[in-house]
Amino acid sequence: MSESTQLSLIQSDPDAHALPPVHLDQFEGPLDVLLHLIRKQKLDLFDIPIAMITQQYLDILEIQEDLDLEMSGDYLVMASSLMQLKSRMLLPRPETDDEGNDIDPRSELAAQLVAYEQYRLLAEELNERPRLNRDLFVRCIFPEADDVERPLPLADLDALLIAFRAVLKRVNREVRHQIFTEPMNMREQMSFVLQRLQHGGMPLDELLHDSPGIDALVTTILAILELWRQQSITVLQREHFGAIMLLPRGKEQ
Amino acid sequence: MNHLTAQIEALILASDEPLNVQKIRDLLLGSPDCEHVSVDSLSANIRDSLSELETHYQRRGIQVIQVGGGWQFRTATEHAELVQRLWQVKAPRLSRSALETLAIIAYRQPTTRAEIESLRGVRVSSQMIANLQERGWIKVIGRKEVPGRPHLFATGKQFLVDFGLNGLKDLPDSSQLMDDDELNLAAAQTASDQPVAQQELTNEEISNNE
Amino acid sequence: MNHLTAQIEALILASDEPLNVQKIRDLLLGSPDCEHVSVDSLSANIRDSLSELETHYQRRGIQVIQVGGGWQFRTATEHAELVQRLWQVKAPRLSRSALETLAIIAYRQPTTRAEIESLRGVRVSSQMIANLQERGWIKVIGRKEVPGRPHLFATGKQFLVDFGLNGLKDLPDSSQLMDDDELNLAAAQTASDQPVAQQELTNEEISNNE
Repeated sequence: MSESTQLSLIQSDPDAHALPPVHLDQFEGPLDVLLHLIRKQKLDLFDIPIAMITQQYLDILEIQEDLDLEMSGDYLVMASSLMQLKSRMLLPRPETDDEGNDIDPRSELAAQLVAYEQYRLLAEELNERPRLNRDLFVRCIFPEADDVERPLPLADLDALLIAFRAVLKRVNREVRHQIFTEPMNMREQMSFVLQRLQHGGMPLDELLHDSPGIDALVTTILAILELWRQQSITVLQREHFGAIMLLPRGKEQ
Repeated sequence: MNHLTAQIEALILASDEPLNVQKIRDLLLGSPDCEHVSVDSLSANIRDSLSELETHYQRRGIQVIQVGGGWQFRTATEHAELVQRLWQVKAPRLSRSALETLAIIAYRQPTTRAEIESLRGVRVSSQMIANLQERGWIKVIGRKEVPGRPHLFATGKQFLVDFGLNGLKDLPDSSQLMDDDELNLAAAQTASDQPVAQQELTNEEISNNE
Repeated sequence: MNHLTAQIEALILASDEPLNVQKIRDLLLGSPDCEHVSVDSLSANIRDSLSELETHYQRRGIQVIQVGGGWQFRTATEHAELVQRLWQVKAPRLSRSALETLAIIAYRQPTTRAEIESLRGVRVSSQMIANLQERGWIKVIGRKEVPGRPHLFATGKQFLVDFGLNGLKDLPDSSQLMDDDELNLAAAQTASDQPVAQQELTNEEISNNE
């Protein structure tokens, strides 16, 4: 094959670069991008101008600034398949199957695109269905008649987690981040310390006495510092090397 | 049935506490239907709708009645035994609001009601706090030294027992629950000519209008 | 309104989950009213009552509808915005990737992650699968007996409930879906090696499910 043929195949269409730039964030993968290109230009899915589409596809990949490796893998695989397809199209002799029929190298891609497009459409239809807690709601308070004695609700850890996650999703990411980095133990220990101090002050030694192990000690100290910072407790030392007293707020004198 | 009455009927069903006239009015005042209605006449209309609902449900299996200053759907008293049987087969689920409140207290303790409300974006009813306390799942462990000295809530011992936890450290790490997929979505919400993306934008717009 | 219909109305309101005919019947069979009623005629009467309720609520603010094989009270969709304001909560939004994955699982179930990935042309994140599982929309129903023994995914009951489907047959019409044979025919007179291999796998999977 001459170089000029190749060149003409690659640059066969002056419109190849004329599409408005798109960002990959808007797409759900290489098939989504290809469908966009094909539908936008009203091309025939079963007769895709491979050279042109490949060029447009590569153009899109090229302008992405922050293509992360994880995501780019799928796109690059498609790029290489497209280029392979293009080269197969250039073969002088068409490929044939066992029975001698011509094989269109694009058929596999076309089938993939049609299948994907169908599911994309079904996903849209699914999204448009009235959805519980988005479009309609169920009753929320237990509708007890006066005589009904209602059993206590069951504890359900999964439900609790899902609920917490729902809350996290609603608040902004900053708060979310804050929550994640907070060590659970310290929260527990903060509650513990506050509880111990509920009825008055207590020397630090005595409180630490209840914390077995280095980890527990450190956590307790951190919890005390955090409570102090929040001004929920006061820490007092009346003389050098004297006993350190922890006091709940409002009882310090 | 007029539109207002239908709206109120829907609100009463979906609410997690009995709804009073004022709350209903505040909710409706934000809606486009009520732009040119005066507060007083809206309140009067709401009262009319409520008594229409009360009358309508008088002879049915469920009723709209006023309890604790608000309106609520209840099963008719005569079906108490039947409903009781239903609940024996299946213990009730915690309401979403109770679960969320409990979850926030568990993960952020000690915490105040104001903090719970700011995280949930909704007012927390005293009734619900009382229910969780009664169950032994939460308790007041002190006061926060800020203006108003609000109660500080923490989980109680019964919470660990009922949820099968040895200690709070056994609560699953909330970061495991993150869903990068949905995080990424925010970035993908830029305008695009893709129909699905438009779809999502529209939904977002709807929810932003609240 | 007859007594039976009133009873059923009360039960549906009281239940946390959609109630099906059988459950209603079992609850009623224990009651003294139904001592001398045959099971069959009771079931028929329940069905009559349910359709009476469905009709009665058709034009109101709340509705009695059938989802996931059971009956439930729900607010009418036209009040969605108002009720969202009550909750001050953004409607949960689904990413396109989650929706596409869910659609593929719904229409091709049981299916494997590899098949979803090959249909979508992208890797599917474990987080997203976990998220769909957590919502109860999908679940693992076994393993496929091929190398690696991958999980087989199907939709869960909550999928029907949340999307307002009575059963999988109520999914938006998939008849316009070309089946795999048609796809290949349309794509080419003859198939190339690679897709045929994939093709057969898929068909095998389908027939295995039957």
